[in-house]
Amino acid sequence: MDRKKISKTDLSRWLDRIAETCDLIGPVKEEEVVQFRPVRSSAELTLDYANSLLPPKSLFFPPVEELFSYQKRGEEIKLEQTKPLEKDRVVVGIRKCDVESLSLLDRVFLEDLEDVSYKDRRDRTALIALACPTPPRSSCFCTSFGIDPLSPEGSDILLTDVGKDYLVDVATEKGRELVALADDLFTKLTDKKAKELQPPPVDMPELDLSELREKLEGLWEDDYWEKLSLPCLGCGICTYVCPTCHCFDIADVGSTSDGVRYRCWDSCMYKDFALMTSGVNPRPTKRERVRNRYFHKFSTFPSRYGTNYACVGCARCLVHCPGGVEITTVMEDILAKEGASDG
Amino acid sequence: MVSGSDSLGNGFEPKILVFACNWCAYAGADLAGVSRLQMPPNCRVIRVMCSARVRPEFVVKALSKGLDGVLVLGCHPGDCHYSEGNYFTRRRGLLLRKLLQYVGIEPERFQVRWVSASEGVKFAETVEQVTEQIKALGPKRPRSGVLPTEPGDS
Amino acid sequence: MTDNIYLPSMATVKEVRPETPDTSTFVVTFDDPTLRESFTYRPGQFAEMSMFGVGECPIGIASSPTSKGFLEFCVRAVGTVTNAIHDLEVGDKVGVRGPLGNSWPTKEIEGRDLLFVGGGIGLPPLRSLIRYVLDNRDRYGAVEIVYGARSPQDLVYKDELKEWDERPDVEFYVTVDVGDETWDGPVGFVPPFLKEINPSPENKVAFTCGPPIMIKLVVNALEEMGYADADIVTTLEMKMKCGVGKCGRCNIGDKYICRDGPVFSFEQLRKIPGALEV
Amino acid sequence: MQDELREIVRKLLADGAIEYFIGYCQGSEPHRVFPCFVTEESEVEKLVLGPLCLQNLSKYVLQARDLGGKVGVLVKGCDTRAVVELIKQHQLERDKVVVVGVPCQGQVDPRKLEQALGVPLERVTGVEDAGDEFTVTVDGKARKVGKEQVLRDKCFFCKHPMSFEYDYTLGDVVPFIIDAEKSEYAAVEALEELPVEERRAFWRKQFERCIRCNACREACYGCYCTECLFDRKVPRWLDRPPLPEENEIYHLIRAVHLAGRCIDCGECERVCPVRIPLSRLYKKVQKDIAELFGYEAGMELDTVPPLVNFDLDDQDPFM
Repeated sequence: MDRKKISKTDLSRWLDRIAETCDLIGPVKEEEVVQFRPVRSSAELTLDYANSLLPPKSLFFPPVEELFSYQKRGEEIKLEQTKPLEKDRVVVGIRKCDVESLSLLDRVFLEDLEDVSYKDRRDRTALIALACPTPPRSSCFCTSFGIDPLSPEGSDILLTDVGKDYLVDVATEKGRELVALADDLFTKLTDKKAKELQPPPVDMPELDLSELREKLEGLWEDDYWEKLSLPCLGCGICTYVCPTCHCFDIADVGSTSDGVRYRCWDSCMYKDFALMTSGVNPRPTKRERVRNRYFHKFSTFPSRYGTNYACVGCARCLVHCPGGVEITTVMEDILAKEGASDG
Repeated sequence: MVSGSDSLGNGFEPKILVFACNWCAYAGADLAGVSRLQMPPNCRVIRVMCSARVRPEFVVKALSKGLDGVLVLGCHPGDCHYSEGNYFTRRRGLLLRKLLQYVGIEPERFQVRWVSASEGVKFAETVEQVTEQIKALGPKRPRSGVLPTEPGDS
Repeated sequence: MTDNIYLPSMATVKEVRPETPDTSTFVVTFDDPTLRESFTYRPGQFAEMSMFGVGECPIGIASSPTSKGFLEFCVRAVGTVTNAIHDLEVGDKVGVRGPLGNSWPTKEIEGRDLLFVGGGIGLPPLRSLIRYVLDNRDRYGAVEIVYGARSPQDLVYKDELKEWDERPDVEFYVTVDVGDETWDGPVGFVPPFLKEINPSPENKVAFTCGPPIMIKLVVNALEEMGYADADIVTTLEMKMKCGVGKCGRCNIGDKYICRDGPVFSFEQLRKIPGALEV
Repeated sequence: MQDELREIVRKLLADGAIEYFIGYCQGSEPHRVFPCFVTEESEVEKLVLGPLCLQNLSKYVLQARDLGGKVGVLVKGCDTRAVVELIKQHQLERDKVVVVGVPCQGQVDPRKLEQALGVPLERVTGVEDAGDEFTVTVDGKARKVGKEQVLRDKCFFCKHPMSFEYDYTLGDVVPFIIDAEKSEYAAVEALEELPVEERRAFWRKQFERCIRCNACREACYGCYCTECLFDRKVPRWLDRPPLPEENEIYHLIRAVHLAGRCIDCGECERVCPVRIPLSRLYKKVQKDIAELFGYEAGMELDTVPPLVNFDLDDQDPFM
C-alpha cells in the first residue's frame, strides 16, 4: 500500500481535477442535512461531517430507479432498458461503516443472480474513504462488529485528517490511477513518517457480540418483541437510513401503453409489505415486523450469506428513530437474556 | 397526457377535468349541447351524483398528474338535490383553493361554480371562461417523469 | 432469463381457456423465436407475468417442460394484476420473466410411488409435475391423485381430470366441498377424504398444494398415516415481488421463497422459524 | 413532580386500573428522551419529565384500544388537544384512558439547542427548566440558555401550558414570559406573500426531497384510519416510487385530510428525517380553518369539526 500525504488545499485541486473526467460525488450540506450527491466542484463538499443522513448505498441502489420504460406501438410493446452510467464516478468522503455495508450489499446484488445496474455502478465507481474523527460520535458502534473506522479496506483510497494535511493510503489500482491524475500534489511518505502521522486506534465502547446470534435465535417466541414493538410507529426511517437494508418494491408508473417500471426502496416495517392479495399477512403486527428486522440483521442474513452480522454500527437508525427504538439497546437486551430457550 | 404546445406555449390546448353534478350542471351541459352552444373542446366531463362527491384528493391527484385545470360544478346553494351536499362542497372548495394557491398552483386551475339544470348558457360560458383562463396560464407542469440523477440532486 | 434480471420477455397470448368462473388458463408463447426454442424450465417453477402499467405477479407454470414451445398459466382473478391478465385476449401481449424459483424434485423421486393432493387452484402447480411424470411414465411408480374444490364448477382442468380418471396407470379421486345437481361424486373436504382413501406411505412421496388451511390439515392427515416429513413436499405461497431473492418480501428464516423455494419438504420447513405459521 | 408521577403510576398499576402506562424515559444517552411503556410497578422509576419530553404520546393510545382494559397516558397541555380531538372523532372512549396531565414550561428543540450551544448534542447530559431559561449541562458544566433561543416553534404560541382534560394532574405551571416577536403564522404569511412561481418552487424543492418513509403519517395522532388511502391497492391513489409528483400528492392529500384535525403538535416536522418544514403546510390549513370557519381543533369536546358542518352564511365566491 502506498502512503502519501496531501495538503487540504491541494486535496481540493486534486478533486477538481478528478471532476474534469469523472462524476465527482461527495457529502454536501443543504438545509442542515448532509447528503451524498454529484458536485461540479470540490468547493461544494462538506468533508467535516459526522455522517450523511441517507447512507451512500443510495449511489449504488438508488431510492428510485428506472428499470425500463415500456411503450405500446401498434400491437407491439417495446421495452427500453435503462442505460448504464455515462461516466466513471468517484465518491469521496465515504465512511468506513458505509464502505463495509457495500460489501454486504454486494452479496445480495452481485451473488447468485447478478443485478446489472448495481454491478455497473459498483464497477465504475471508485471510493475515496474518509477516516472517522477521534473521538467518533458517541452513538457509533462499528467496532463491535469488528470494523476498524480507520482502515482503508474495501475502499480504493483512504483519507485521514491529520491537521493541515490528509494522510493518503492508496489501496488499489483504481486508487493509484486517481492519484496519478495529479501526482505532483502528493508527497510520498516513508513508512516511519506515515506511522507517526497515523492517529491512534479509535476508542469506542465495544459490545461482545459473540453470543448475539445464538441467543437471538432462541428468542423467536419471546414476549420481548411485543414490548419492543410498542414504541415503534411503523414508519420506514430505520430501513431507509440503514446502509445494509436492501428491500425494494417494483412498481409501474404510467398508463398501460406508456410508462416506466421503477424499482424503489421499500420497508419491511410497513404493514402492507408482505401482505398478500389473498388478505393473508405473514407479518401481521408490529411484533412480527420488528422481530423480522432484527432477525434479518443478526441471524438470517448472516446465515444466508455467511457473513458476520448485517449491521455496520453506523447508528443512523438509532439516531433517527422517532419512537426511540435503539438497536444497541436491543442488542444489549438480547445479550442479557438468560440462556437460549428453544423457540 | 402531455399537453400539446410549441415552445412558446402558443396553440396550447389545456386538458380540463369537469366534475358535474347529475342534478344540475350535468343537465345544464346537456342543455348547452342541445341548444348547439359553441364550447371549447378542452373539457372532459365526469358526472357525479353530487358536487360533494368530489373528494379533495380527486382534485389534487388530477392536478399533480398533469391535468391543467379542474372545474367542479354543483347546484346553487339551497338547491341541492340532497338538501345540503353543496354546502360541504363550498367549505371544501374554499379550503382547497387556498391550499393549492399556497403550494404554487394558480387559483384559476381549480374552480367551483354553481350551474343549474336550466343554465345551459352559463355552463357554456363557464367552460369557455375557464378554458381561456387556463390557456393564458399555460400548461400546469411540463410532464416531469425525469428523475434527479441521484438523491438530493435537484 | 435476460441479462437484466428485471426485464421481462415479450410473449403473445395464444389461447384463453376458462376453467372456473374466476380462473382461466392462458397459453402464451415467446415472441422471440430463439427464446421460444431455448426456453427451458423444471416443473414447479414459476414466472412473473407483467401487465405494463399495472405490475407483475408471480404465477406458477402449469404446463410441463415435456410440452415444448408454449407455457401455460392458470390464473385466478383476485388482485390488480391478475384481473388485468383476465382482460387479455388471444393475440394480446404480456411480459414473462422467468423461469424463477426451485422446482419439484424429479430425479430424486424416480422409482417411487407418488401421491398428489391438490385443492382448488392448488392443482395447476402440481399439474406441471403430474404431466411431467405421465410423460416419463416408466421412470416412476404408482401415481395417485386426490383433488378437491369448493364446488363442481370450481374444479380446474375438467377435461384433464376425466383423462386421468380413465387412465389405467393413475388412481384418481375427486371430491367437492358442496355438490350440486350435476355432481354424483363424493362430497366433503380434502383432508377427511384423503384419510378415507388412506394411501399407504410405503415407498411414497406426497405432494400437496392448496389453500394454507388445507395444506395444514392434509399434512396432519399424512403424518397420521405414517408419512415422513421428508416425504411430504409442498409449494409455499408468500408475497413475492422481485422473484430473484433480493427484494426481501418473501423472506422466512434464511430462505427467500422466490429463490430457494417455493418448493419445500416439511422436513425443511420445520427447521425454519415461522415457516409453519404462514 | 417526577416523584408524584411515579407514585400515581405505581398506584394505577398496583390497583390494576391500567394495562400499562405510556410516559417518557431516557434513551441510551441523556439527551435522548423517548416514549416508554410501563407495565410493571418496578419500572416506574424509569419515568422522567422535562423539557426534552417531545413526543405527543396520544398517538400511542390508539394502538392500545384493542386491549381489554385501560391505558394510562401522560399528556402535556398541547397533547391534550389530541386526546380531545380523538374523543370527538370517535376514535377513543374517554373512559378507556387514564389521562395524567403535566404542566409544561416549554420544550426544547434539539436542533436549535445544538446550534445555540455550538456542540454536538451527545455532550449534553441534562436540560432543566429554569423559568425564562434552561439550564443545560454540557460536558459536566452547567450553562444557561435563553428559552427564546431553543424553544420549539409551537411553544412560543402555547395556548395550553396546562392539560385541560385529565384524571390526574401534576401541579401548576410556573409563569414565564416569552416574546415571540411575531405572529403564530409568520412563516406561513411570509410564504403567502411570495409570487406564485416562487411558492411553487419552494414546495417542489421540499417535496422532491421526501423519501416517503411515512414517518409524518405514522407519528401523526390524526392518522388513525385503519387503512390509509395511500396503502389502498384498488383504486391506487399513490404510486410507490417517491417521484416528485407522487410526493406532492402524498403531502397535499395529507394536508387536506388533516384539515380541522391538526393540532400543531409538530410531530410530523420533528420526525422528518429530511427536514421538510411540514408545519408550514399544516399551519396554513390550520390558519385557513380558523379564518374561514372560526374553528380550532382539540379545544372543546362539544364543537362540531368544520368539514362535517356548514353555515348557510359561509363565504361564497363561487357564484
